[in-house]
Amino acid sequence: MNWGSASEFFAMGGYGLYVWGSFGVTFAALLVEALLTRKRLADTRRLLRRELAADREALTEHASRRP
Amino acid sequence: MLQAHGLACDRGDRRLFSGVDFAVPAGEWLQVEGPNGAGKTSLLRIVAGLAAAAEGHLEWEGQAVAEARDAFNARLLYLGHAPAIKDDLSALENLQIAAAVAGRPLDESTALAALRRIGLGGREDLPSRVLSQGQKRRVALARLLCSQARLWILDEPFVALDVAAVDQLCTILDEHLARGGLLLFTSHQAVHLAGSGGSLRLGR
Amino acid sequence: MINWFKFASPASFYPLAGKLWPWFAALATAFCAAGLWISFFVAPTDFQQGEGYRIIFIHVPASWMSMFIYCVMAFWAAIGITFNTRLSGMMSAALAPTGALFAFLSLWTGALWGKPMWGAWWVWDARLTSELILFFLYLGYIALTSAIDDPRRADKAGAIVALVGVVNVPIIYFSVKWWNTLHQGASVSLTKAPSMATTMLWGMLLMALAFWMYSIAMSLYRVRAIILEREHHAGWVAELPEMQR
Amino acid sequence: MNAFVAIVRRDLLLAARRKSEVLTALFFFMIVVSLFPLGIGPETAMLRRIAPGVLWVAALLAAMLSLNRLFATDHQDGTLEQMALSPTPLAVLVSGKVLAHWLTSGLPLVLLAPVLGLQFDLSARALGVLMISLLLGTPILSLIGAIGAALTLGVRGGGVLLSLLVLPLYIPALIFGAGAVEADVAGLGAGGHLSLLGALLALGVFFAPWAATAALRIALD
Repeated sequence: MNWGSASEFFAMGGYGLYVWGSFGVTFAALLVEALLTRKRLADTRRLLRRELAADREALTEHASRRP
Repeated sequence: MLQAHGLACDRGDRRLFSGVDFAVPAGEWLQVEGPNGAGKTSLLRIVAGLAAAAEGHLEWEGQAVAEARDAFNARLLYLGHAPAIKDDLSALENLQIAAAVAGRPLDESTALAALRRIGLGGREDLPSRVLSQGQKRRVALARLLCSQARLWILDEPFVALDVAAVDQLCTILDEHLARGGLLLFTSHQAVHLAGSGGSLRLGR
Repeated sequence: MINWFKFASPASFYPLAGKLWPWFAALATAFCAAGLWISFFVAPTDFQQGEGYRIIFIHVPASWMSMFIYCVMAFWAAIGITFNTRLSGMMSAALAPTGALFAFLSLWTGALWGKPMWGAWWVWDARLTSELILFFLYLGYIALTSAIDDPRRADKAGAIVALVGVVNVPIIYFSVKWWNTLHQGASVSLTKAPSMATTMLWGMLLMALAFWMYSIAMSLYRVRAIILEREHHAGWVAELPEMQR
Repeated sequence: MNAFVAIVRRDLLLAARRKSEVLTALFFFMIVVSLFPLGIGPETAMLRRIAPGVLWVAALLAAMLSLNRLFATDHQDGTLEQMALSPTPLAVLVSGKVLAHWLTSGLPLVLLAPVLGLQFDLSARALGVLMISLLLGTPILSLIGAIGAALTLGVRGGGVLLSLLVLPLYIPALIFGAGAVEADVAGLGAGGHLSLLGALLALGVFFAPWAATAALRIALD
């Protein structure tokens, strides 16, 4: 074990800013990318669902107008 | 003999046409008809090999075109919407360079004779910039006169031409057909050509 | 023989990717946990660079991934050009943002490593400079493909960019290295710096595996979005279970 | 071969009728190079040090200016279609266009560079090396540029995109080209740099027309 205490761990021997800046930004960026992509897929799905619902409505209306 | 089997074309995610079959025997013409946006130009570009068909294939003299593209190109003359005329070059230079690119260099006297016949006598050396729209089309049509190609593919060849020029073009096309040439073209107006031919309707 | 072309159709790849990505995401998390454990608790303090050297546990894997992803993009590009499959273009498009992100992270962590070690945020070191150019190549790919409206055309143009780029990457790397030695630049290199202990190698390897799995999961996930965006008129999309409501 | 000659002749003829375009790029080159001493100061030792880099970067930017129009006008007026339908392979005709582009935009830079090098107090020997490096390097710029020009044909914001795509790929040519002059000034001998530049050129001649042709076919489809 390298660290005596939590504060020692966070200080990183004086390099805390650089080490945590690297690790923090890296994982934050990966997380943001994942979230953005999830939003992209969700948005696309919602758009398609709406499109399909509109299509179905138009279809049923068309069918009901026929005698 | 040019044959098409089950050609289909996509534009974006929309299918323009599908299952297009036709055959053009030697000495005959085929007019492609249809409303705007039916894919007439796309069909001609597919046949010329400028665009890829989504489905189907073409045969020239019984051989698949895709397998002998260069040999097919040597027998093909295509005139599209854009006349392929450089504004800074004269009619004569335009004609000679176009012929050289098409693999059949022209000597000056032949080129001059063609330009004179198409009605551009005396304007051969003017920069094409000063020519009218119809005159530029005529420079492009002069390529037909010098062409040895068997298959002509013409996209709206009658556009921007006056009555005299339309008659003249019809004569040129008739001569080509009489020599056993093939012609594939689009036109919005009814065209009276000698010899036999047919029409292909795109769009519902 | 397995019919690979069956999976090459977007309609069958969409559900397959949906089934696969959680597994890769789980693997990424597991490797990441192990890699972080090694990089912070097992790997000893470096006697020259102190704790600051721990940045290489993400810097080096991020650089590896950015180069590797570009090669994979070029691979899909070559497949797309030879077999004219639709899916390969979509895979390239799905990989590009992740690759660009790793290139950026490599530059970012490189700068944060360089400041305490070299005393400057940026040094014209051969590796960092090549990485910067690789980042530009990614940006060029993304800019070109997003400027073309027709996705099929965008895929094909992107494929050419990726292939031209992959031919150039070694040339660029070599030329930058040559340039660097001519100018007697910083001779300390990040990876060569300390005599590499096996534990450190393990840490880097595990983090690289984590990033690798993450990239696979991410590209599978993103390709699902791309497939839906492009195939929205196809009949199979309307029959997907998530579309019924 | 006839078609190749016809394309080269046509593009040279067009450039001769539109002299202003060629001259603009040359003026641009001269002005950019002359701006550096004004921005940095007239110390000859400093100028001699930065001269190879400045001249090369300026040449690179000047060669980019005309890339936009390399295929764009042919695309607009339909000439490109006719080239694609020629029995001569399109890659050969594209090579012809690249050659003409180099003759009108690269070669003038090569000839002008020594004059501008005098502003930076380069020795006659260094000027010679500069000319050779530009002679080998500017065709690479035209070749790689042709790929970029073909890819951005008919694309929104093509001009800026073109530089974004092409400039990173120019880096090896820049490094070896400017490096050759620097190495010579430093007394290290420019042979290594120049032969690497030659190797790049050979690679480009072999590879670039093919890639540009593939990109043009996409633009036509």
